[in-house]
Amino acid sequence: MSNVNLSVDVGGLKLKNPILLASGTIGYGNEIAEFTDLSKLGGIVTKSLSLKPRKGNPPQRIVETPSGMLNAIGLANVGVEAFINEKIPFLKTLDSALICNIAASSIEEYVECVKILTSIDTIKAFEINVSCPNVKEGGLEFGNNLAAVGKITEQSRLATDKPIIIKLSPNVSRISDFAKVVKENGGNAVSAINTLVGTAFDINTCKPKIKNITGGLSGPAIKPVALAKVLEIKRNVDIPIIGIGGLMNWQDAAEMMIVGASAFQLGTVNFINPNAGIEILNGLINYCEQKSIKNISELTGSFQI
Amino acid sequence: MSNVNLSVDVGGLKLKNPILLASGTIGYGNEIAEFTDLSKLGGIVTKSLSLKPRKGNPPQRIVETPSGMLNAIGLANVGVEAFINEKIPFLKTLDSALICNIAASSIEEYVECVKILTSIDTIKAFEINVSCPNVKEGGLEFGNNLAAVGKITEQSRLATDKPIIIKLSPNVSRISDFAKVVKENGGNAVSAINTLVGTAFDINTCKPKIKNITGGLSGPAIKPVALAKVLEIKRNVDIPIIGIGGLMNWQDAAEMMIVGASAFQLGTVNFINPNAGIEILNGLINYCEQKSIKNISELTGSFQI
Amino acid sequence: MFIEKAPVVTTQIMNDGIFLLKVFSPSIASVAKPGQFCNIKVSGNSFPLLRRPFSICNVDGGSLFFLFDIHGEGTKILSEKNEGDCLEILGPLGKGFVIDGDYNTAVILAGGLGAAPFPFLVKNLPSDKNVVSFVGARSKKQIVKYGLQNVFTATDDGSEGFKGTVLDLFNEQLKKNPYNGIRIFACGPNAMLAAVQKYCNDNNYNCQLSIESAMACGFGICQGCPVVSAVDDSYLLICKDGPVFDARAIML
Amino acid sequence: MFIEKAPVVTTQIMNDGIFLLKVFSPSIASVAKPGQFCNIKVSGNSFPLLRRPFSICNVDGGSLFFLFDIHGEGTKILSEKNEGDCLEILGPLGKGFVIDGDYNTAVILAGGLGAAPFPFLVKNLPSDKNVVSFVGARSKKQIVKYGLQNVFTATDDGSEGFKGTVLDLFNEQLKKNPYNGIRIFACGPNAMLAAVQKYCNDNNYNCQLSIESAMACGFGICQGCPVVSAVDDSYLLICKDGPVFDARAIML
Ligand SMILES: Cc1cc2nc3c(=O)[nH]c(=O)nc-3n(C[C@H](O)[C@H](O)[C@H](O)COP(=O)(O)OP(=O)(O)OC[C@H]3O[C@@H](n4cnc5c(N)ncnc54)[C@H](O)[C@@H]3O)c2cc1C
Ligand SMILES: Cc1cc2nc3c(=O)[nH]c(=O)nc-3n(C[C@H](O)[C@H](O)[C@H](O)COP(=O)(O)OP(=O)(O)OC[C@H]3O[C@@H](n4cnc5c(N)ncnc54)[C@H](O)[C@@H]3O)c2cc1C
Ligand SMILES: Cc1cc2nc3c(=O)[nH]c(=O)nc-3n(C[C@H](O)[C@H](O)[C@H](O)COP(=O)(O)O)c2cc1C
Ligand SMILES: Cc1cc2nc3c(=O)[nH]c(=O)nc-3n(C[C@H](O)[C@H](O)[C@H](O)COP(=O)(O)O)c2cc1C
Ligand code: FES
Ligand code: FES
Repeated sequence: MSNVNLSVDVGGLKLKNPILLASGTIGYGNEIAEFTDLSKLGGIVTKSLSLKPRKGNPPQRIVETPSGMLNAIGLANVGVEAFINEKIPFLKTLDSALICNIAASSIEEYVECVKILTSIDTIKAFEINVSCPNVKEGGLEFGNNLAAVGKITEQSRLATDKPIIIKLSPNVSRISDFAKVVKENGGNAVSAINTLVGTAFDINTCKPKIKNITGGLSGPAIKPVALAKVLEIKRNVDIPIIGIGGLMNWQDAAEMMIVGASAFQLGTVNFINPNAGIEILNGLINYCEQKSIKNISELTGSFQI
Repeated sequence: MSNVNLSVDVGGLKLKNPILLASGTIGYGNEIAEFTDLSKLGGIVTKSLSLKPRKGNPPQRIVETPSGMLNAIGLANVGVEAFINEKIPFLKTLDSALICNIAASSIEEYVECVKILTSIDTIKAFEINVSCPNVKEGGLEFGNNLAAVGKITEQSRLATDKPIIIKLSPNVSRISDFAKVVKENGGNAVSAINTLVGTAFDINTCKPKIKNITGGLSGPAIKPVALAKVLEIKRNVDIPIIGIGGLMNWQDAAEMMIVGASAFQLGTVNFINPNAGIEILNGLINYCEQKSIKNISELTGSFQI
Repeated sequence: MFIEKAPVVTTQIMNDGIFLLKVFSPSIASVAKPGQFCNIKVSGNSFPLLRRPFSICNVDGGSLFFLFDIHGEGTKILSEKNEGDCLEILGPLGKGFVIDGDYNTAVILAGGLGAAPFPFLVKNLPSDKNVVSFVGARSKKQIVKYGLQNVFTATDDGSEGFKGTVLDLFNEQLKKNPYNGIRIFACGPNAMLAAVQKYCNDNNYNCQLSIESAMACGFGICQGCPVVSAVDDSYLLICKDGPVFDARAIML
Repeated sequence: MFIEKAPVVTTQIMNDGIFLLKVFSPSIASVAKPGQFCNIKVSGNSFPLLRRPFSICNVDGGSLFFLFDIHGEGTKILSEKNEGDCLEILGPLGKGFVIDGDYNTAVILAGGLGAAPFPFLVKNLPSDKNVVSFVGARSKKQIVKYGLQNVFTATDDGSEGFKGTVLDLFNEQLKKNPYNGIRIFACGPNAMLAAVQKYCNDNNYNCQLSIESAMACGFGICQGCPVVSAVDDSYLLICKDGPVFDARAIML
């Protein structure tokens, strides 16, 4: 056993280590479990759930871009009911924190989802996705509107005792203003960032490469932007941050913690290396030992400016 | 000679072809002229000028990132006077349109720069940089403020008869709102995009890799974002667009025109292949011939959604 | 399913820029089934970012074969691998061909690189089945017969065999020789598969289609590879529910 | 200045992961001067994005030599090049060493890979100059003497030659043998160069420093490589105004 204390506390959510797998990049955990031991990770965040099932967008849903990818899955998900009946039994068997991500098209729907799900013991926290760029009614509009984010935070805060994490959109001028609103309305933490809006077109057909026209850009290409957003929040608002965006290896993860993240999520890298979480865990332990860091949480915001 | 008509008109600015080299990526043209024939290009945009010379930021100013780079040059420039005396003589010898980019820290300074420079015949248009993320006083604040962008457009419009192009920041929620303000205040065109705010930290020292802490992300990593921003403007505002961001080859350039650009600028690619402009020109001519396109301007906004 | 570091054994150039790659990947080889695929990391760095999916073309002892042509940057890098270079392979993925059941003749319809999954299929067909293969391509140079049996060829330009599509060729051939107890196995471009699907459904042939799409993960976590279900109002995932589907199960 | 597609002639492994690359690049070779560098595209694709700068280590007919070690992804890719692989080289860049003038002894101070520019310098020094070389490294394995004359070595761990820095070694040596008419040529890590600069300025030695920094373009268009001028309140560009500077011209 390592003598580095890996546990972190993210706004009341206790994690045995800061490594989370990001919403939408591991489904409900069962498929990736063939390649990695999820129980060794701090936690997993399930695919955004809505009250009713969603089919998602028609193909083509993804396209590769330089050091990144665009996706417009359209929040395909099984809905709250099937999630409880079909997905929780497997998730219950895991020894890592289950964070349930929720995406809705109205404030009422957010609240209803939280209310239903909060009775499930296995769920340790909620991540409220106000920032999905790929659904028309909700997502983006909420994520760019300070008042809406405040309202959603406040209302979902009232619906549960569990930590409420708001997942912020990077497609705004000052993300720290949104983090401030989350704090003011009782949110326990923020996740940053969701994907950047991007597109790609086929120069032979002149058609968009993804059917939804625009998609969300993820992967290493966005890492510098994600780091800057997390740093901006850290320097302006006193709220725990879960850092997300382009993390591929333990060096990236350490960098994300240094700029201010209390924990971090791995997204696109899971597609390429489904065992990345554990490799990053080992890399971080070694890094902490080299630097004589006793508690991994000391890394959070340890930047020297 | 090709029988494709390559000329384009960008809000009154006539270019013999849509290829421009971007501000800050070719200095004042003299060094890159050793590697490429600038007179074959539609035009060049000089490094952002301010009224007085600027030293720029201390090192380190740049760092490579996945498929991109961060820079925080800090608008190092010779100032208006030295520009006229030392740089114009060479620029005058070129047979391509000279666009003068201006960055200032107050509306008055923008206006004064334009007023002084408008008397120089060689200058065919002004590109007003309201979006440089790397100077403290001005840049970013202007670029994120609709009223300020409107005011700068209006005032610089009054200061010259030459086309006024406003270079927009991508670090906003809705870039098309800014394009609309530019149009309403008499701007002739917009350039999109400037760099995205990003950062990178050294995990051994915990210090930022660039002295300015944050920098501007450019290169292929940002191409999907640039395309989405140009498309957003094209679908919402009737104003000519100069597309910029991550263009590396003629395919990228064609894609940029398809989503809505009347002309485009090459930035980071100049560092890697200083002859890229001419290679892209040839590639586009061939592409137009293959597609039986008579006027390259037909490509602009030819997307099929 | 494994993630296996597999050394390249040989890279063989077939005709006209088509490559046959042999890698030593015993864990995957030991469990692979015909019609399954692998998702391959073609470089040791992050360019290209995503893995690239390839059908398992054949298995020989502990080795896997992949048949591919140069499409973009990823396949270009793959084509330049030398003996001893290591690839990181994730597989075997997806559901393969159903080879058991009540039929006498396995009819293979392959368009271009769609020939890739069939050598391994042919090898594994129950011994009581006949095989007849129809292979189509733009021209003679792109015809791949590796590992196939009883091959009839069709080319768009008539430079080899029948001039026309594989489907037309098969239809012609059927008139001369009414094979009995047919099950069709098809792989190739989408347009071809759509035609085959219609043809089989109209004529009531049992038919299995191996289809492609852009993929990020290859094993069901990204939801990037949907195909419309013909059964209900939902999407199936090509990587997990396929890549081989019954022609009646999906809408192309 | 040229952009030249240069085939690799040989890649030679020197001691401990240090490589000597020889490429055929006759246009650049014909005009290169000691102390200049080239900016090399190490791959045919966009990874890594930027070129990598390397000192011209030597010139032999139409061939250029580069001496490097594996630092990150770019140099790793470079180290894997085989005979016949093509590199795209931009050069020669920057201002080289001033070799003419009034001095008798060229003193070379090289720290680690800072040895790179000197073989070409030594070859081109006017024939009336003496050369004495001081080469330092962490340990024996990183000492490179390729192309140098009259070499004294220093290592941090004492595994070869003097235990200590090259500067200390030179200072020791100077006591034993007061070379006359000294001009110092130094290249190495920043900390070493700063020490050398101070030493030379204090002792009034004519000294030229070859310095490094991150670079995007290598020829003056990005302004990414500033160094503080010692003369006025401005920045000089390392790629264009350097990489070789008089020790009195800059502040390190
Ligand atoms: C299940 C499956 C099996 C396959 N088997 C083979 C095979 O045996 N032999 C063979 O030559 N090819 C096969 N392909 C196609 C092969 O994966 C692509 O040709 C390859 O990904 C091209 O990569 P590239 O980098 O060279 O091309 P690029 O064009 O540079 O990049 C390909 C990118 O486009 C995306 N993409 C878009 N449409 C498709 C599509 N229809 N198929 C694959 N990727 C797409 C990919 O996700 C990838 O990111 C198969 C594809 C799938 C899905
Ligand atoms: C004028 C000049 C001459 C050089 N000559 C040699 C030589 O002869 N032999 C040799 O081994 N090395 C030399 N270097 C250093 C060499 O360029 C770097 O080691 C190389 O760029 C590392 O690339 P990488 O991809 O392996 O490393 P990575 O660390 O993955 O990437 C290097 C990146 O870091 C940046 N960077 C940051 N600081 C520096 C710095 N001080 N120098 C260079 N890049 C930096 C680069 O811009 C590049 O983008 C020279 C550098 C310069 C500027
Ligand atoms: C295919 C795909 C699907 C995603 N689906 C969701 C989702 O349903 N809900 C959500 O909050 N984020 C979703 N995301 C965003 C990721 O959780 C993450 O914020 C983003 O990808 C940036 O991290 P990365 O660069 O590590 O991938 C998705 C990302 C990808 C690539
Ligand atoms: C090193 C560097 C310096 C730049 N300086 C300026 C500048 O002075 N003024 C400006 O308007 N844009 C400046 N830019 C932004 C570019 O003009 C361009 O908008 C941006 O780099 C995106 O294009 P690219 O991805 O093709 O580089 C600079 C970009 C780089 C990389
Ligand atoms: S490719 Fe990821 S779910 Fe099919
Ligand atoms: S490296 Fe671009 S100016 Fe020096």
